[in-house]
Amino acid sequence: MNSIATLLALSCIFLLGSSRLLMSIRMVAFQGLLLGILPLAAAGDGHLSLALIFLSLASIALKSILLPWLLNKAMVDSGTRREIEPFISFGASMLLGLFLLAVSGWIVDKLQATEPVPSPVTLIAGFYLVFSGLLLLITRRKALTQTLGFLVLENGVFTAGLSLGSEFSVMVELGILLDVFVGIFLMGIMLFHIDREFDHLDADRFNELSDLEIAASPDEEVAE
Amino acid sequence: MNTAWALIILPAVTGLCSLFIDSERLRKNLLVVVAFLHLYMSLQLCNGSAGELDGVWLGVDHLTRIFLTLTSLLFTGSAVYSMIYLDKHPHADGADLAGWQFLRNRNAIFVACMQLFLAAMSLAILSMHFGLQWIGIEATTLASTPLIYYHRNRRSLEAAWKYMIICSVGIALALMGVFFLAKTTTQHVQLFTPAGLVLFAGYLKLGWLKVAFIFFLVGYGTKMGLAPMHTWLPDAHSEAPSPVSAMLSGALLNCAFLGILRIYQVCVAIPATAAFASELLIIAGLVSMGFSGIFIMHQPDYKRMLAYSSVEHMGILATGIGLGGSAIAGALLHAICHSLIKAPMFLLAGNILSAFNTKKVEEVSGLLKSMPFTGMLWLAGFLAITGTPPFGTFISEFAILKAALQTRSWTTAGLYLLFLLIVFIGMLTIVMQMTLGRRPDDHADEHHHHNPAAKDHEQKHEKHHKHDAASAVSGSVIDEDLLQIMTPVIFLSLALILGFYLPEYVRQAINGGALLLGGAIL
Amino acid sequence: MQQFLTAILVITCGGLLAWLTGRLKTLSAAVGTGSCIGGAALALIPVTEILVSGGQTAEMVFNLPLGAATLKLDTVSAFFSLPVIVLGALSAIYAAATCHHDKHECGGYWFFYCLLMASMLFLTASANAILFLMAWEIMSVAAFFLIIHRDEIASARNAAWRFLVASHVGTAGLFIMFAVITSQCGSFEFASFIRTPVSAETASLVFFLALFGFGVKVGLLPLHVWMPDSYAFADAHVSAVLSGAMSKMGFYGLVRVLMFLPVHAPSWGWALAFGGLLTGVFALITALAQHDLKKVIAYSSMENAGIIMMGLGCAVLAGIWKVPSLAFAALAGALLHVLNHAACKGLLFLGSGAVYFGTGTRKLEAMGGLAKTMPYTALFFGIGAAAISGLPPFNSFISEFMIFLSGLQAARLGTSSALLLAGVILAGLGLIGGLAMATFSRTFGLVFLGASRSDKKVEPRESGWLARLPMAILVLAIFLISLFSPFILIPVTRVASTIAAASGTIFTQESAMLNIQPVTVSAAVSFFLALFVVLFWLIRSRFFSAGDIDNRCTWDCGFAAPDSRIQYTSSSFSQPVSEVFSSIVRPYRHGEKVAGFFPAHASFRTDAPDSLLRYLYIPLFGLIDRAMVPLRALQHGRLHLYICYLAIVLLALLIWKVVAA
Amino acid sequence: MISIHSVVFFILTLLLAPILPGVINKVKAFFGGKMGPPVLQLYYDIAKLMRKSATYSQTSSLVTRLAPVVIFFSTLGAGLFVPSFFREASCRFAGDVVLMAYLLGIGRFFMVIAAMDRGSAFEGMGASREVLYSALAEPAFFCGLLVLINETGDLSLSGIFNGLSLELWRQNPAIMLLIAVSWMIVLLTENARIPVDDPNTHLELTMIHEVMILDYSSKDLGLIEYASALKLWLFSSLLVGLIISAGAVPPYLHIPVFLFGILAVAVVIGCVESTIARLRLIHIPKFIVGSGALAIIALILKIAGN
Repeated sequence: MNSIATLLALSCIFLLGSSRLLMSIRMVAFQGLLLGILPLAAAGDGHLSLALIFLSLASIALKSILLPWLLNKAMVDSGTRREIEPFISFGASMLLGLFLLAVSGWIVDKLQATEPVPSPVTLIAGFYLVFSGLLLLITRRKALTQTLGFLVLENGVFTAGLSLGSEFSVMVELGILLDVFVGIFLMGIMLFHIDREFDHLDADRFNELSDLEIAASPDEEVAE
Repeated sequence: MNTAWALIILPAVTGLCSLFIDSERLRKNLLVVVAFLHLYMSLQLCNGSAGELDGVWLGVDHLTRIFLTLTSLLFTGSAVYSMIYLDKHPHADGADLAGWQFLRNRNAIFVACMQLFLAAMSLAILSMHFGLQWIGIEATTLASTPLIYYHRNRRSLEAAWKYMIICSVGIALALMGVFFLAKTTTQHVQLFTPAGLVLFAGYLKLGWLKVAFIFFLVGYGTKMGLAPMHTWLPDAHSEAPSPVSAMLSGALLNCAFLGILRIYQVCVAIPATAAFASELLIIAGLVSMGFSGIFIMHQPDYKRMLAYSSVEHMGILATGIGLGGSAIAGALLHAICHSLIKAPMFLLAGNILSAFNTKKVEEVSGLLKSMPFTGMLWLAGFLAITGTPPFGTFISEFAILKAALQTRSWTTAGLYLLFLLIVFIGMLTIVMQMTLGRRPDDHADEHHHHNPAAKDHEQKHEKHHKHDAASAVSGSVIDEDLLQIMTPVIFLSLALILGFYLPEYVRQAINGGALLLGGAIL
Repeated sequence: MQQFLTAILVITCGGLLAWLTGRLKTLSAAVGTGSCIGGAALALIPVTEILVSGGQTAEMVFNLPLGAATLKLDTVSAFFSLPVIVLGALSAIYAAATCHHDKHECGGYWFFYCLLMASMLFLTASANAILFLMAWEIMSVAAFFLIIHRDEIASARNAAWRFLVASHVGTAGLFIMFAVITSQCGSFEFASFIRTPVSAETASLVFFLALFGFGVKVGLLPLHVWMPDSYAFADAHVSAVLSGAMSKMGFYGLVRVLMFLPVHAPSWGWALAFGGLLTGVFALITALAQHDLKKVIAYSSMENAGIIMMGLGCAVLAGIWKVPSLAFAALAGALLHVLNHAACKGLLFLGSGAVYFGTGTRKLEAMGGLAKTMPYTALFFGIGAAAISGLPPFNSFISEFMIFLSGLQAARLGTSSALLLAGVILAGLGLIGGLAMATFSRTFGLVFLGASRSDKKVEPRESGWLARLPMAILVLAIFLISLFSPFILIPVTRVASTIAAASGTIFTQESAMLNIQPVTVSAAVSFFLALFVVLFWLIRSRFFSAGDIDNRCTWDCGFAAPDSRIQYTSSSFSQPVSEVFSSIVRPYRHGEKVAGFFPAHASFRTDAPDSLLRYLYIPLFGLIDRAMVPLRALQHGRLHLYICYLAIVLLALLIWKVVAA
Repeated sequence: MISIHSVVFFILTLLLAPILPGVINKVKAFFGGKMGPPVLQLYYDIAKLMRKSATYSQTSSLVTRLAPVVIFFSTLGAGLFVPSFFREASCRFAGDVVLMAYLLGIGRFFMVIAAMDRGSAFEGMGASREVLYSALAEPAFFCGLLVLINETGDLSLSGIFNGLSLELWRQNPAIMLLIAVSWMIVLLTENARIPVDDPNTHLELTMIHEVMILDYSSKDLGLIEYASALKLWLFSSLLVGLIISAGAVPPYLHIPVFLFGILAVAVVIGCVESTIARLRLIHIPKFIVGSGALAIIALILKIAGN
């Protein structure tokens, strides 16, 4: 189980570093795969319920096949290949990623001080995925990469959930999966629209809506 | 119980169906019928036995009563309004979305998503199970994004994208919160509901509970529009079609608020976490009120102004809940009044927008003369939303202030009043600019009235006076449709009635809710 | 009580009806006026009963969201509802008489007028914090809508804006005040306020909050900025009600709060006395520099508020020093002045309205000689002017005399603080009286006497009999009050003793007589003198035989062809005063220097906008605005940073609450 | 309240009042080394004016005709309360001083509006100065008065001035002196004497009182002249009452001492007028406010005293 968590963390560092969208998508798909087998590993010795297997298969199908395919299609249609230089350079964001790893380690350590958790490493990985997902969302310019970032974030949340060993009934888990799927699906559709409206996928260039301009100074200014 | 499920499933099914209905009229009628059906059923459900139903998944307690009734009331209102709204926007085919034929007709999507939105909100409100509730709240985001993108232009696309991303991130964090919350209890929870956890209150692990609350606050707070996570709110509200903005501000924010209330319900059961949660809520509330004050001053766009006012009121709610005691009942009452007032305000904004087709404040003036009803209601709504008696907001705000002073938290009370004042001044300036003065068509000499350089503008008034009075009465009046006016009138008069008379049903619900949240009755 | 409520109901419903019938001007005017008069008549019955027979008070209990609420009509509320009733009805008549001048649609106007009147009546009757605040806010809002009636005028909008903001700020003060009291005693009922003892600090906090909140309405010195413009831009009858009745509600509130707090502190009395003094003096020296007829009158109502406040302050101090006769003189004087001011101010505003409709302007520079064309208005306004300057034999003299009397008694008291108080009151009232005389002799002279200064040749016309009727009634009231002052003082005494009793001061018979007797004498003496004047005036013509009188042009030191342009103007009249107080008034001077031997064209004009507005409020608000602008950059529209906020908040909370803890 | 005795003295006052201006003019003539008009000149003038025919400006209205009557009677009324010859005034009650001040006030009010009634360039000028200066003079008068009230403990003018005694001068001369000086200034202001105003300048631009009555003639003018003479007498008798306190004079000497005192005041005014030049207009307010300052200092001394 810890090994899977480690793999997840490494994949994140890779994501932070890579500039090629295709590679990033593949990496996220790989994360999905890992996440799919994580619950099986968590359940560990023997008592694998049918529901558990079904769930993990479903999540693998969604996260490592369907969604990557969708994003891939979006990427191809928009004809963007690689991420342009982000707000924070790739090297820097990798370093930042390492720092975040440390932070999440720290937090988990503090949390453990009060209540022990089954597998701290996985929890660390979970926090780390969440943080690096946020980092991707914050630093990357392409809307596509932001979608990836969001996926990473979700993966992080799931990892954390698994590490805490707090799983709900199948219905809830399925519902959660469905939500995530529809969410990413919608994002995918919007990516097409963005591509058509703006013919670029640079989210950092959407800032038409802001409160920077100010209304004409109102009545109280009028001199008597 | 079946009613409860029906409340969720009915709109979902009809919504999906209406994607494939071709006739515009049929779709619209379906929407209204579903709305009234939903209202009827939810009233029945709420009038039913008090306390929880079996309450493992869905349940009805006093908080549910308040928010469910409110939501389906508002939905009915904006459904009726959107009849005429859709008439004003004849259905135009959007360009095909990567080959999905059934996603072409934007009005079909509008009607469908409205109902899905309703379903999602009903789920979010009715569900007692934290996980189920999370699903509901996430679903509201998914259902409402296409609604925000109704106009199919760059601005609405940008707004929708920001809404989607920010809210999804927030909600994802909330999910993490849910996991942590699950961790607080002994391994396998039978009853993962507020009531269930309160039963275990003694055994809960405080550390995890605190972490969970933080994640809930940040996650659902994003959706609820607490500053500084509110950033999606003004964009979405200003770009969405008016009936949708009304729903977003009047109903959706409440759902997220309920999400926070649910975990707060658990927190107050334990003194240590109660203090912790209250502190965070008060801080979040005051920060939100301050933010909205800053942005309402000189706000050039009147729909954004309303949006920021929603941020302010969410702040008031958070502060009220945080203060505890009788402030909680006050906050609940305030939530009701805010929804009843803010929704009609957005609908009126829709009227103004369709008449003047601009969202700029300085391009609108003389409403009282050009659209007498809308203008009068707009003023009334302004007075109501700023807590002027005899509207209900006055009672609730005063109750919160009283509680603040009772708990000797002077700074909170002071800041609270200060921010209320700033918002009032900002909105007053804008609303006066819009409702008073001449109509834009005879704006010509307005400017050299305004001209501050004119030393003796008093004298000018004397000169202009006669002609002004003449031009004020002459000129055409933009006709207002009954449907455009009816809904705001009804909602505002409800808010007015709440000012001096609380129906027993409402009073019970509020007091019950307050007790659930460890507060005192009104 | 039922009667009183019915009156309120009648007025409100009449207003609604008037609104609905707004299209038909005369009908809605008739409905509005009718309801106002009918309501006033209905309300007058219980009020007079309570004031004359005294004692019995009526109660009635409501159910509000925040618990039961009491409506109660006791002597104090009855007394303060008098100006509302009288002015409300009279101004309604005036409005009906002049509404044909108004090109606007008047239905809503009538509604808000009635609402204003009804809310003020309700305010006086409400014995519960929530009801009080409700009535208070409705009153302000109704007044706001009345002020923006002429909303095409930018300055009218500014005035209304300033009014509503100011009254909202004030109300915020009242919010805190009532919240503080209620958090002390748990209930919103006034009765329970009186019962619960509060610590000295809380009491002072409450009082000063009240002074702030109600001070806004009465026009206490730094809080008066809304007043002049609002009164100037509202219609005459509205200004009459605002100044004569609404601002008095502030005093009602102040008196109530004083009754809540059994133990008074000297600092309150001093604050009231000095605040009143400064208010009065500032108001008058600003009024003397105004060129807008209604602004002059508006500032004068601020001045009278000052006088009343001085009286109240003196009463508070006397109560603390346990000198009933002194307290009585001050309190009764202040209360009587409330009535007197209402009468005079109503008369003056209605007169100014008549002048406005006659000449189409409010500018003093463009008036003069109206006495010939509008004799009645001139007569009424003249009486009003003399009365409000506190000259005998008119009514304001009686009340000011009583406050003077309190000052004299304080002087006799001998303690240092008493001497100081006496100095404030005597010297202050002396100065205020003199300046008031200056202000109103100037105003009356400029408007009605001399020759017309306006260059347009339209003949000003006297207003109709219906518009003159209310003024005539008010003149009558002025004379009755001063002629029968001893009898008027009986109910006033009753009210005063109710108020004083709350703080433990009991007025004995002689302590009252001690003050009433001189009042009677001075009233009698001044009336005899007036009688002599009249008699002499009647026989005056006997002294001149037929050929004895001839009329020439004014002897301007030999200037052959005097015309209206050589008259003294309002600017030139106010010049010496503005000169002396230039540090406070700071008038703008416009106009070019006269140059050369044969100067061609030259003009000179001054105007003096309120210096507090110019030097305090406008800069302050500008500062706040500028402070807020940079913060707006937070909503810059960049998605990435928005998410960054989210992350930062999350991390911050985690580290603050979990890791650090 | 009213006794025959006091009425007699009141009538005496009314009869003697017009002497004072005569005396002042004599003194000024003496300083100028001239004969000067006879002391009774004002009697002659009034008698003559009563016989003359009247001229009114066409712009003037009733106010012009009414004003003299009001001024006359209000001054007369004020006289009812001022004790002269160290005796009870003909009418006294608590706070009568206020009534006196305000009666003079209403006279001034009519004087001013009458001045504005003719719409002349100069009379308005006088009016605008008059109102300001009199307003500034009020506080000085009242401050002085309340110190005296504090000393004597009576609220009516008669009571106050009969209560005065040399004791006060002995105990705190500074206070009394300050009051006396400030009241002297008030007197000069209220009665339009140099250095505030020059009754017989020939330049209307600098006049105050005289310019307001430019347009009056005949009986009206007579009434006004008499009223102002009476006013001068009233103020002087207050001053006399203050300086020569009633307590110090044995009853049988009351009349001669009082007459001496009031003539002395007239002489002093005369000396002042013939030695001091008229102040420039911009300085006059300071002069008057100065009198107020003196009175206030007196008050402060008093407060510090006890």
